Amino acid sequence: MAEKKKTSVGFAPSSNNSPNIEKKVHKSTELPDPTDSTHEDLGLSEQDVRDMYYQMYLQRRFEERAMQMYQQGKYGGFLHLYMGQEAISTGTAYALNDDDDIITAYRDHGWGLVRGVSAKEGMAELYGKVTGCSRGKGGSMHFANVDEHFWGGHAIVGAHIPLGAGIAMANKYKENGRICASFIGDGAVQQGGLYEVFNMAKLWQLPYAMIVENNGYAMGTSVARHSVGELYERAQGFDIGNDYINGMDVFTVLEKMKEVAKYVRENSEPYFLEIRTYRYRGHSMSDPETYRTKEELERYKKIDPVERMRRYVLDNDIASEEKVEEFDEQVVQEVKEAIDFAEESDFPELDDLYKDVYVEDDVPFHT
Amino acid sequence: MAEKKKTSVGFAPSSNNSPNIEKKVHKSTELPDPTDSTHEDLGLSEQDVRDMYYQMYLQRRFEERAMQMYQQGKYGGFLHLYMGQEAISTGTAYALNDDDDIITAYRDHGWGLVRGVSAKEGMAELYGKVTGCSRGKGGSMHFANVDEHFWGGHAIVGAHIPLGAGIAMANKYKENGRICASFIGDGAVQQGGLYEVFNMAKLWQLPYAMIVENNGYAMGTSVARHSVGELYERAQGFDIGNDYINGMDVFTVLEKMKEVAKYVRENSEPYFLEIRTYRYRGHSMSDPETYRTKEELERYKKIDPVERMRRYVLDNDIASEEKVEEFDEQVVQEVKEAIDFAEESDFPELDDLYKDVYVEDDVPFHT
Amino acid sequence: MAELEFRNAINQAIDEEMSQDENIFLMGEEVAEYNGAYKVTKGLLDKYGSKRVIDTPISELGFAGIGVGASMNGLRPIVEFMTFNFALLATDQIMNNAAKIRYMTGGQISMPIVFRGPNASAGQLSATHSVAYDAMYAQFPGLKVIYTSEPDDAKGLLKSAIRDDDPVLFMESEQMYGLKGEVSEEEDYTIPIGKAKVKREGSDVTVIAHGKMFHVAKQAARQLAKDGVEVELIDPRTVKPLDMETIAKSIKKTNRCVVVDEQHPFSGFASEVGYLIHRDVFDWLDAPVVRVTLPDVPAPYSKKLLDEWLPSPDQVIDAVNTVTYRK
Amino acid sequence: MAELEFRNAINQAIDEEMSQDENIFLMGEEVAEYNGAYKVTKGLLDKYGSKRVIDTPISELGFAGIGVGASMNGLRPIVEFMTFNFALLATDQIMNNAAKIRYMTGGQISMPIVFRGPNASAGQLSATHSVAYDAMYAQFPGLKVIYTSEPDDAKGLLKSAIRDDDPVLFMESEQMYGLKGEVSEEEDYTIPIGKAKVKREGSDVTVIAHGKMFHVAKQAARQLAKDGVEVELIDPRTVKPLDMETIAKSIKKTNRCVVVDEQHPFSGFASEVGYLIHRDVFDWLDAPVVRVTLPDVPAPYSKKLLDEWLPSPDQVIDAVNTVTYRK
Ligand SMILES: Cc1ncc(C[n+]2csc(CCOP(=O)(O)OP(=O)(O)O)c2C)c(N)n1
Ligand SMILES: Cc1ncc(C[n+]2csc(CCOP(=O)(O)OP(=O)(O)O)c2C)c(N)n1
Ligand SMILES: [Mg+2]
Ligand SMILES: [Mg+2]
Repeated sequence: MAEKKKTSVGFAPSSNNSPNIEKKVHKSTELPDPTDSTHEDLGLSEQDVRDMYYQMYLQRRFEERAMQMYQQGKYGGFLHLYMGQEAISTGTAYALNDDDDIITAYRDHGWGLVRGVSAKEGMAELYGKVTGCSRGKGGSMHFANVDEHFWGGHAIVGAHIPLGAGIAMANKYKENGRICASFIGDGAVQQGGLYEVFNMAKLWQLPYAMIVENNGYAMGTSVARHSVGELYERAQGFDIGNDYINGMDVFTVLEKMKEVAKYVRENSEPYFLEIRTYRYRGHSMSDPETYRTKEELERYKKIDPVERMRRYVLDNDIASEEKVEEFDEQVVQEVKEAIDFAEESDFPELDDLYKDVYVEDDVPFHT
Repeated sequence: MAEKKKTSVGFAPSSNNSPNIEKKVHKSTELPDPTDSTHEDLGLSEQDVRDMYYQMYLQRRFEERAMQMYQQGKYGGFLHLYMGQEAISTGTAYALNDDDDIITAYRDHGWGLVRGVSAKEGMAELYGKVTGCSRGKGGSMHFANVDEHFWGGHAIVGAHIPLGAGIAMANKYKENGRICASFIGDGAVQQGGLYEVFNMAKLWQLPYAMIVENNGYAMGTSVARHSVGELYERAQGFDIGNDYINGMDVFTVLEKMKEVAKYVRENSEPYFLEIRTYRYRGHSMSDPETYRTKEELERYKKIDPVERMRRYVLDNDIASEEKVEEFDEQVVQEVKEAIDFAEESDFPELDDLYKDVYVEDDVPFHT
Repeated sequence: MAELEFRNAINQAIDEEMSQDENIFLMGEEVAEYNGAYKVTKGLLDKYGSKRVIDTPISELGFAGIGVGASMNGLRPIVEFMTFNFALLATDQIMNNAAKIRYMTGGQISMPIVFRGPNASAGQLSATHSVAYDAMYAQFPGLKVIYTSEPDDAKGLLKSAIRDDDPVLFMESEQMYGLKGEVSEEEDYTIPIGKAKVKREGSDVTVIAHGKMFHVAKQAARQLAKDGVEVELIDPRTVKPLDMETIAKSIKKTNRCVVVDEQHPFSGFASEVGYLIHRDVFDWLDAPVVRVTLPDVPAPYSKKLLDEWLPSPDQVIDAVNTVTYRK
Repeated sequence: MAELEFRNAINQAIDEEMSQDENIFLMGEEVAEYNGAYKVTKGLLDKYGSKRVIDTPISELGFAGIGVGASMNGLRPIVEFMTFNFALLATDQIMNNAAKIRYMTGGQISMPIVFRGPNASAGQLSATHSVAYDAMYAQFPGLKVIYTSEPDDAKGLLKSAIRDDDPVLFMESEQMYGLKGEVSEEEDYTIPIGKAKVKREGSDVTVIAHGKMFHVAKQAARQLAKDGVEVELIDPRTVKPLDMETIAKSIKKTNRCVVVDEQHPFSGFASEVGYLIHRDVFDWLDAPVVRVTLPDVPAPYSKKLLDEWLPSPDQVIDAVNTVTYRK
């Protein structure tokens, strides 16, 4: 065949568009500054701060061990780790009322843990045991605890955005004073459903906070490669309040989420917030991670949210070094027990296959 | 049952939201001013202006008679009339190159006529005759003339937005210098696909002009009742150029569309334009039209684009009163002949049912 | 019994249910101020206000998902699609979210939601506006699917659908909205989901038809009766769960069966029913089941082609003649 | 013949076709710089550049539609869905636009586009990620559907699909990507769309299975052979158009048939094939066709339940025993 003519036409973002395909590694999004507020400014007691640290480290530890168990072949499926993003779940949980509603995507372990899924129930879910929070039916991507207003992880990118709006709508309908907050990844910002919901949420004045956890990448694609403009700006054409913050600092998240929750609740209005963060692990467990540099990863590990909180506790004499080590030990123990629990729990009965398809028990199954 | 508590919760735009449901009639969108440019400023010859007038009146007359024939039961299905919006199709056709690509929604008669569907082929299509532009397979909503780069009307609201982007992509791919322009209704702005395309069209720098014909209503719903913010603003979060113009004046459309086409072509960039206009008839043929006032309709009829062009021709001595009447008579005649043609044409053969499903003739039909 | 148009039967069902449960609300394009594109929801906005009768933008995926979310959180939405053809934009919300979330959360969530609107063709609307989707949704566990043919069935089954605690797709027909029929005046009239109805008794052949096709089959049955062939006409009414018991019983009597269905042949409703009959009552069959469906081509616009495209009473008669070996 | 992994067979097919036609391009999530979520498209970006191997955002409806539009205007897109489960967001573009636009414009437009990606379940991914969609698309005239089971079929049929002037859905399996098989080294090796293949000859019973289920059926056949039951194993390969000729011929020989299918029972692939066999070769059947499908419940996560959920060789053996009256 004839030599192909070299052409500069390309359909990647232009920086990537050279005829000889220099696969430039894109860096993740710039982090804005964290807040200067202290726990006192934020109305947190020392006990709150200690609890928050405990919670953050629990999420971290839970996943470190979950990852090991996965690697040992204890269970299968996808495992999307939240490590690096714990300030967001934790800051949010402490900013919202306990009966405010939360819904998220498949990167959901941290969200489960801050909303009452015990380490045991979480680990058992990963193992596919009947004692899991979703009775072994949902796995890693479908932690849920509806009793504590956590409506679950959802595995289709963006598909829970309308669900959250519906939950918010029901809250408004019942005038129960609750708001709903949904969390999506940066990749989900490219799903059209988001904009349909923007319009309806504003038109119907739904008490609905939509939050992007921008961790820099959608699988192997950096934000700059899948998205034009800044993510938070997407709400502007819909007259919806929007902003972006640093998500590596739990106080920043807490402070902003309090403000957002107040605005959303009092005005019955939607809001769109971009929280910039970073995921330490690959997208799922089989990710060569060639799309980012080691240096970038290291840079973010230096501002690790769990470590930062630990420092805060120590620097402000909220707990002594020994006390913190005691917490850590408790966490380690809690997660260890969770693994034991998961190991020892039973798988569901074969009969369970036919349960939970319908509410009624007597719907005949088609054969 | 107990008396229900009066509540002010509602899920309609707030002006509509009173507990006793005052169904306020919303007025359509404000019209910006038309251009002051003359035909000479726009580089149009007198012949061009006469042709444009002819074309606009042809669209008008075609639909007046199509409506009559529909009412006489000559054919069925939906009939969405374009009357009132003719400045947009006409101004666009004269602004774009003849081989630029156009794609639109189901309100497509005007678009077909400016892009080489003859009145005969158009009328025959309405009649479901084999001589129709789509061989009687598509009907009113599916006029098409691919030879002249008119990619058809499309009946699923918003579904052709990605198609147009794909057409533009192919143009860029082939470096053929063509652009694609797609036209959607204000209602289609609420389809999520638009935003997915915004992002990709900008990311991939597609030579793609997306244009909203904002005629004030999506069926019975005024823009204010189905949309927040201004329509053209929706592109802002995507860093896509955008603007809005008066669509009741053909020169305004032509001038702006020339500018848009030039920008899109030269920069290989998308653009989003809102053209404000008005539809004189109901959404389709069975529309009680209680959602708007007679006064509003009358107000727009006073600035009728066809009449305005006629005045321009006369006021600027581009044709005499008699000449214009002669044009009118020609148009009347052309449409009359189209009806005769449609009446006399054959229906497709029964065999035609099985044609055009696949390109190859020998694909076996499942039975 | 009262004679009612189909649209009024549906309207009554919605109205009666809304009046007795504050958590029921209705949303969709043009359902409120316009009184419904086909006037099915007439008067409901005036009666229930803009909190409970809500016009949506043209955002099928979005409002279907909002409906599912609202149903998760204690409401009982009735989501109208202007037609099920437009619900293709919302399949992810219906097939993934509505159908599966209960299961994936181990039963923590229930979704009492009804998706309703016209199904199948409605005259010369061309290919995108003319598809019957009932069996497509029936493929998905977690959903229930109803597609009725007469006002009485519609009223009784829609009320049951609204009360059902699981997602139900309730399908109608633009072309049947004006159809009149006797509707029970029984207070709080409901028909259980999942029960077929023998609408004409006969001993020579069983004909199964639902939705708009029921009327085609009925016309054929009338004609056949004149020729001395007595059709037992069964309207399954509920597509899923499917009442095979009633069907099997009839076939054990007639030993022959024709299924009439306004879907394309490949894996449509007729395919499933046809297969099940063979599997379940093979030994009673004197002839293979014949199906009358659309041809495997999209809906054409031209009236002449459209008439050819749609299953006709003549095709049903032909099929009956085939299974009864009368030709 | 060369031994190749399934993923390489697909990669070769795409590579060979791209190298001979400049108008072919590939788009999808992670297909370019990441080399494919499952490494199917490895090396193609380096070879063809960012004009012809394009990473998309997570916008299934949008990029599917862009693909259709590009195919209308002279290109030949290969659109990858990371899995067909995500294509639910794009059904309007596939079922309405790709399937019907040619028809509605009276043949003015052609759409040489391939939608491809993994279908059906792939381990413990829970309910939204585990559905087989082949028969769902086969319902729609205008589309062709292929779902292969072995690398050789995949290569030959994907090349044919890319050359086809109509929209083709080409389905794969995450779990089969690593499967090795002999692949023809014939230059420009293509397999015609719409031809089934008898992959094992036998006289006692016909078993029909495609995609991942082919391997389940094959395992069962091996086991049955030890018990003296000779299975004739047919892989339809193309779901639509369906090669009933090959199937009917086999059944005229064996008089018995089992269909294995990884869909839920209601109006799946097994339903259609099962019905057609009864209709077309009724008189040759010694027993009703038995189907082995998923149960009518969504995919569970727990391995124990998932193993129970999936059709197994034992179920196939049981079904064979039933149709051969061996139990
Ligand atoms: C609709 C859909 N398309 C594709 C996928 C496959 N997929 C799973 S996660 C993912 C990346 C999402 O990235 P992002 O939204 O940024 O979330 P993150 O993983 O970074 O938390 C993709 C493409 C999916 N689950 N759903
Ligand atoms: C996806 C989809 N939803 C609903 C419809 C029904 N429908 C046809 S036209 C229309 C209104 C569209 O309004 P707009 O976009 O403003 O266009 P206009 O009719 O004013 O030209 C609706 C709701 C459809 N065809 N497709
Ligand atoms: Mg991300
Ligand atoms: Mg409009």
